[in-house]
Amino acid sequence: MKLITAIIKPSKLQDVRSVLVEIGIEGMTTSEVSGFGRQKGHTEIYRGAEYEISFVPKIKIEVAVTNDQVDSTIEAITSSTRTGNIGDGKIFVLDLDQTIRIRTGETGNEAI
Amino acid sequence: MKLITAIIKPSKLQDVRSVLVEIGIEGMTTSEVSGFGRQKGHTEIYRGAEYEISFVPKIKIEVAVTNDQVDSTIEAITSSTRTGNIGDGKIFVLDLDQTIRIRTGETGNEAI
Amino acid sequence: MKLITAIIKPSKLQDVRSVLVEIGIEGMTTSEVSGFGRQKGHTEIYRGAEYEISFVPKIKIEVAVTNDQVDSTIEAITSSTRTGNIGDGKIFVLDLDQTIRIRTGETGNEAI
Amino acid sequence: MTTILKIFPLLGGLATLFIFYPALAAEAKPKIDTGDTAWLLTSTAIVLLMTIPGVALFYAGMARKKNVLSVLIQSFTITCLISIIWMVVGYSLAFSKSENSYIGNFDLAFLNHLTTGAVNGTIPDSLFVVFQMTFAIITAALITGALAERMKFSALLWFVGLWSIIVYSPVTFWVWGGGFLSGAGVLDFAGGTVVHINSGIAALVACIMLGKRKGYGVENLAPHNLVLTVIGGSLLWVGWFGFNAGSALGANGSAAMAMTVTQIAAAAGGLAWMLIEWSIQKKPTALGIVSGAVAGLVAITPAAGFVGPKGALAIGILAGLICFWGATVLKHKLKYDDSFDVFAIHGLGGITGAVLTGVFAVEAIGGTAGALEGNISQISTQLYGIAATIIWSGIATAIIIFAIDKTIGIRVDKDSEIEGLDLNQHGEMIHGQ
Amino acid sequence: MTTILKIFPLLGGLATLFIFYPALAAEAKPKIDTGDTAWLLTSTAIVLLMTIPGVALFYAGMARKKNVLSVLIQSFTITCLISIIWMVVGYSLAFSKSENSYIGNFDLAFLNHLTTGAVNGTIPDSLFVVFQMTFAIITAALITGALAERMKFSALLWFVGLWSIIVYSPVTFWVWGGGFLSGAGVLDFAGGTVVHINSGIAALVACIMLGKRKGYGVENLAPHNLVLTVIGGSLLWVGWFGFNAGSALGANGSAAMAMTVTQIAAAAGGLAWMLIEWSIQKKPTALGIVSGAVAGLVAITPAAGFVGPKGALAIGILAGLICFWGATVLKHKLKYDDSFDVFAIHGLGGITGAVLTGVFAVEAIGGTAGALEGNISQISTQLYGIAATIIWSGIATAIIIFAIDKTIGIRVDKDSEIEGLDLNQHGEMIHGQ
Amino acid sequence: MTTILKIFPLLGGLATLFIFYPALAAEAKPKIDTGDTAWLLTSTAIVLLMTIPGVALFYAGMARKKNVLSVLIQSFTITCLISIIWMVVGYSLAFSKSENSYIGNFDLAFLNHLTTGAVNGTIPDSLFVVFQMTFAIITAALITGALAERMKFSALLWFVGLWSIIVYSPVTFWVWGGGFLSGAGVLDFAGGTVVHINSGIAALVACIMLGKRKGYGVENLAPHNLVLTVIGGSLLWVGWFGFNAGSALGANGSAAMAMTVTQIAAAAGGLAWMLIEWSIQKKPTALGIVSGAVAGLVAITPAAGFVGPKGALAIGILAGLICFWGATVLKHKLKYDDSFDVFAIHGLGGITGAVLTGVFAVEAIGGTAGALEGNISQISTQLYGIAATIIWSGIATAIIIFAIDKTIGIRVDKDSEIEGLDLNQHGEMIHGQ
Ligand SMILES: Nc1ncnc2c1ncn2[C@@H]1O[C@H](COP(=O)(O)OP(=O)(O)O)[C@@H](O)[C@H]1O
Ligand SMILES: Nc1ncnc2c1ncn2[C@@H]1O[C@H](COP(=O)(O)OP(=O)(O)O)[C@@H](O)[C@H]1O
Ligand SMILES: Nc1ncnc2c1ncn2[C@@H]1O[C@H](COP(=O)(O)OP(=O)(O)O)[C@@H](O)[C@H]1O
Repeated sequence: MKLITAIIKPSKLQDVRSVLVEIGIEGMTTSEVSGFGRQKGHTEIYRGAEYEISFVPKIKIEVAVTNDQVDSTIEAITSSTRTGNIGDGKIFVLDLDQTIRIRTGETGNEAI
Repeated sequence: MKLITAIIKPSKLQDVRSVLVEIGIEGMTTSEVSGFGRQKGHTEIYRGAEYEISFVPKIKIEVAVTNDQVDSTIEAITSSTRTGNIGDGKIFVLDLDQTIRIRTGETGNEAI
Repeated sequence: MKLITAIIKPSKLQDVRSVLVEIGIEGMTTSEVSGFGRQKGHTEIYRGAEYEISFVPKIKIEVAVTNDQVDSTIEAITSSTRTGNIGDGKIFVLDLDQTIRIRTGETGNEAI
Repeated sequence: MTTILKIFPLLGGLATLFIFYPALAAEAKPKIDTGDTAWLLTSTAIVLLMTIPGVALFYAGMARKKNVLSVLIQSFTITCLISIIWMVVGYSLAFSKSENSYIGNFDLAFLNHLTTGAVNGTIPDSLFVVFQMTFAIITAALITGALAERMKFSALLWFVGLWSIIVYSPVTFWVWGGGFLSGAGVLDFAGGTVVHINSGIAALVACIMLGKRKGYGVENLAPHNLVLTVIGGSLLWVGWFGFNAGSALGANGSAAMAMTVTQIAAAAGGLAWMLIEWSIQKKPTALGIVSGAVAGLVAITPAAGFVGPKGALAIGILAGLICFWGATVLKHKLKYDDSFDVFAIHGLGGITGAVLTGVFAVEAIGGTAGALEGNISQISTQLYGIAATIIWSGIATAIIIFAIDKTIGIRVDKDSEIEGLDLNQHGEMIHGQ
Repeated sequence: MTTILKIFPLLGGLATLFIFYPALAAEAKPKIDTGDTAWLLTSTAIVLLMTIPGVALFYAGMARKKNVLSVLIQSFTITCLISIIWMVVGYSLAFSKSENSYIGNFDLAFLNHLTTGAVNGTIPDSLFVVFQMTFAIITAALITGALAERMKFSALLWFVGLWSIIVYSPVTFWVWGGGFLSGAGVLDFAGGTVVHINSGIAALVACIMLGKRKGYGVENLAPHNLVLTVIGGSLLWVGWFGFNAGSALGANGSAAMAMTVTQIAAAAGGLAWMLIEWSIQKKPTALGIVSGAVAGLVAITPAAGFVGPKGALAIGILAGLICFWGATVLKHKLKYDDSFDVFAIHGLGGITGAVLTGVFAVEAIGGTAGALEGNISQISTQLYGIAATIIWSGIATAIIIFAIDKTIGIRVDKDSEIEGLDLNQHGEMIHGQ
Repeated sequence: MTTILKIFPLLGGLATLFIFYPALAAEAKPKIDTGDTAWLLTSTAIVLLMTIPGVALFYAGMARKKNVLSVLIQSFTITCLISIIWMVVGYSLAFSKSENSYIGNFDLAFLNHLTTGAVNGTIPDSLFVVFQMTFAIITAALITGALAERMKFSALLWFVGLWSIIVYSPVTFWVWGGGFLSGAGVLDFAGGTVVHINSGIAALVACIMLGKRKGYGVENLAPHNLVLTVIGGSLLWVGWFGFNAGSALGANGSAAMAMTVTQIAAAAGGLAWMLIEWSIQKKPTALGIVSGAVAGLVAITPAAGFVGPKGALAIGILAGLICFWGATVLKHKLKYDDSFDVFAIHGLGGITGAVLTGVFAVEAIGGTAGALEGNISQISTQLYGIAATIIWSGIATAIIIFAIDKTIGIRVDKDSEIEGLDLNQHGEMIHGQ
């Protein structure tokens, strides 16, 4: 099992979700994060004081998948979020030791 | 060392914390996330326009533990959050390479 | 590749970012989290009712790095956030299976 | 002038028949005073401001985020509902001339009697109706603070609607409509009894019957955004000038003195609460000082036209201390869950004010002497008014709540309470996106 | 005076002689009534409150978080801009005595005629100017609700500035300045036609030309914080007392009756919308009841000085139902994106009110009988006024928007829209830190 | 009365004799005018609205989230505190007839002189007291904007309390109480000198002595929620009608003209700030236009009863530009940390207005000619008033702050500042749950 984490643009969330559901992913967890990368932040000026906001709002998606879903998941995320512009985001894949579904106590691939 | 991540219902946070403290866990990190799974979201209607809110508010708990705490931690989380209803949440276990306590520079099990 | 996660005090974020940029880190992702540890929370009293707020606001920084950047990154984070007081935070290092830059499709060290 | 008359036809040919408000029938040609009318028009506007958005925000800030819209919509809907009830039957029951001294009749139902020319004292009769309407509204809205975060919306509407007819209108009749309490000489300038004791007791009885919020005393039910509470409290204060000084029914020395003492009592109440909180709980809170100011405003309400600046100072300080005790000690001792302390502030504050009116009344100001000027019996008269209101409001509230519970149920189920009333009862949420 | 003329060339070129408001020239010593003046001073203040922060918040709460400041700043900037335009030329075009019956002249430009002593009816002339100024402001601000979340700020300012001169001032002249609609006997007490139909039609035309928001009907465009909308709606309600009762231009029986019926219609509109929404969509929403109350207020605006309580009840209920239908059915059928339903509420509500004024007008109240009292023809007179306003506002709005689009462009580009107008147009954001 | 004297010793020891406001002693039977009274009652209410929640929100929106409640509670507590101080001693020091021309005496302490019947001009005497009370309140509250996010709450209360007695009351006496500045012919209709220059200078001196906020110029101190600032700024604008037009002390032509020029100057200030910001910093911000409008309001304050619409236009524009320069250039050059630019807006804006009153005053409007009408010396008279105020306010503020620092300390410690004043000083927080 792998835990796939993607950092994407907020406006792409609905698209990613649809594509993931299409390829059979049944669960995911998202959160609001701030990203720092090649995409620059912005400057705000209030009464002459400049504030450099170096972080850009991003959405983090975490999906636990079975090993055979890894490639299709990465493909699905990439295809639905790529615009070719800086700031499209990144995907990180981590090895997942164990998964437990709290409700049933199921573990492993069953629990995903 | 393992990093245990649990996605739970917001109303269960206090319970989980108490149980974890009881079994000797001394630190954890939580964040507000939105979950998508078997538990359905809801629909809001504003002046006739329907908005499908597919994500449900959840709390993510991250706990770094030593290897011998893994089972008791999972057991503690499961027992304090299981209601038997859809949406109870999931636990993910990742292998933890290294832990450092910033204040002292301690590493490994000492740092947890 | 490793995924380095640090839980730090919110007031240290700008410092950490500067130091990381100095040592050549080009990307990172941050989020607002609540921490529970040796640092105590606080109590609020509203019209005589006491509320124990056990969680302290923290910032979580996630940085994906190549293997040879791990030590310098940890050193950079530690040096810029250590005050010697309780609550300075923790660093967790996870093994990173794969990284993909969505925009270009690059993978591995290239993508970091 | 002819030109402008053509442009605004309404100004021309005013209906020739004046229908005088019966009470005034004996007077020779009552005439509208434009200054008095201007002040009452203004007062009506700012008393409405007290409820929407005043009370709505004052309470909403103390709720948890998942219930904030449910709290707001309660005050707003009550404003709509009570307006119509007041028009249909409430005003008539409260202010028509009936044979008995307990409740009015239906003669003025639907405001059938209103004409543009009708005069009440020195103001248009319709203005008196709508000014009083804003009092009926806020009284009902105040109660909701005790029931927040767990009551069914439909049950709440039935409750306040029935309560307004069965409790508010009669009590108003007793005190201001010529009923037995005004006959007994009870002093209540702007509604200490009619509005505050009345709603405070209803709140207490209803919240006990409703039961505690899930997690009360265990989970974190801390106010989610006191910014709203401070805005609401501020608008309450400003609007209270209309409430108290407007109750002089004219722009005169009595109104001005009422405004002055209102300001002093509010300030004294806020400081008193802050200082005692600071010394006992170690920090002065925003919620505390705002609560204290409202306590001072409640307590000066019955006294406004009867006491002077120093009396107001005393009333404000005592109200701040007593209501602080009510919210921080009494409530926890008696273990009821009055979400936002309606009883502690309006109930206790109203009783404090009603009694102290009997103590500090100055003959030179309001025509009646209080105990300090030797008229000790005024205190028992005041107690009589308080007792009558408590009894009627308490019993009738219990019966109404009981009846609603047996029919449609008063409380949302446990899961809905956890989910939050915004989403569960109204299908809406505050979004952060 | 020469110095200032050089500094501000725009001030130059106008006759320096004082022109007394002609209508009053003939009168024998008009005198200020302090009560009437007090009420109009107050009314002016609370009508301004309707726009800032009323309309600003009412709309801002419905926007997404990334656009909330852009919505607020639009109403605020319009307040500034229209004040100056009104002073320079708007008032003169709307209220000067011209030879034709379609538009005023430049005689009163820059308010050159104002003196401290000049009187208009029973109030100071300058007070009439500034009272009317607040009407010009809110009318322009209302339109922005249809254009929110996608219009360029610069284009918006050009649009409302030109629209106020080309559309608002003439229509005001037609109805209140002695123009052809007042000659025809069209009843519009406080601006159902001038303010609401006028802005509602402009909103409809402009939002269609502007196009839908990106993601409309697909993405989640849900209101981000209805707390703001409830505050805004509440302040609109309170301020509306100044709007309607202030339009009596005095503190008299007409003002009082106008306030009474305003309260009833607002309440009825709120309840009607809530109940139909509850039955059709299963939940009563905060947005719904507030929208309904505003619909009721819009509809009673032309009728306020002409109908009685029962007429107000009927008008409020019908407005609530019709505007509900406009916002939830009609808009989706016709597939235009009127961000916050300006047309549904102000356009349809205004038309509803204008027609029903012709139905429910009571001779004893406002001097003119409506259809129910046998004067069926008043309905066609009302329709005449509605039609004239719709045609002029619709055509002129289309031309202005077209011209601006061809020159500086009316819409932000796609990326800016995604980024949000707060950051993109104003370099600011709401921060959570 | 003896009882209460025992309970509140502070109330004792003052002569009970009624002192009628001496200025009126000569008049034959002064009589209340209900219209004037109605307007002043209203004005008092809306000037209070300026502080709570006006100033409170205007500032709170510019703070960081961790300090928002601390900012709100400051204005609210000051409202309470100054009300009591004004009642006890402030009013007497400012308005009693003393032998000297620098400060009043204690004759009117505790408002012992007030009766329901006492008249001041054409309004009740108590109304004048409470109207002026709201001025004392807002002046003190304005200062807090410079000291936000780092001053100890206890120190702040001591500071404003002492400042109000030592600085505000005397300066008020000088200008409005018959002191040496009114004798010299200084024009200050509604408080350009008394309120704005006075508080602006105090703010500057105090914030320099307090030192910069931790992280100033380095960390992100951006305003966390300008929605609050826009609401606050809007309420300031609306309330300012009471401030300026209320200062006519009646509902007359002067009040109406004051309202008209207030509206024009606010609008012009807002547009001027917006346009210069737009051209220099490329984006028009919400904070900018609101700040400009407040700058225009400040500057028209002394001029309101003396200038006409065109003078107001000029004053508004100049104030917008000068205050913009103060907040965006001067402050950064001089490197002081005036958190929310109290000096730039109230200090500079007040000075601008005071000088320009001497330029644009029109004899036909306020009875005094300005430089444009040939009376050049009025400018030096104005400068005299400005200088006196700056000197006294500056020196006395420095002494008070110094004394407090040496005793209880004026500033929270570094960790508390990082933690935030909401939690640290008041034990409360805004929660998102
Ligand atoms: N090394 C990294 N570690 C963690 N997050 C990263 C890293 N590099 C980039 N990110 C995340 O990915 C987002 C997009 O990266 P960015 O460099 O802006 O665009 P791109 O990947 O298209 O070059 C960043 O905002 C940040 O949240
Ligand atoms: N494959 C997954 N990857 C990441 N998070 C998941 C995954 N499946 C479920 N979750 C998280 O767990 C939560 C609960 O899952 P859900 O399917 O609703 O309930 P249950 O586990 O009881 O069947 C979801 O809201 C989501 O946040
Ligand atoms: N075992 C753990 N698992 C996850 N997060 C932890 C753990 N221990 C500590 N943390 C995080 O680190 C933060 C700092 O820890 P704390 O014990 O307060 O300070 P210190 O590390 O200086 O002793 C906590 O607030 C929490 O967010």
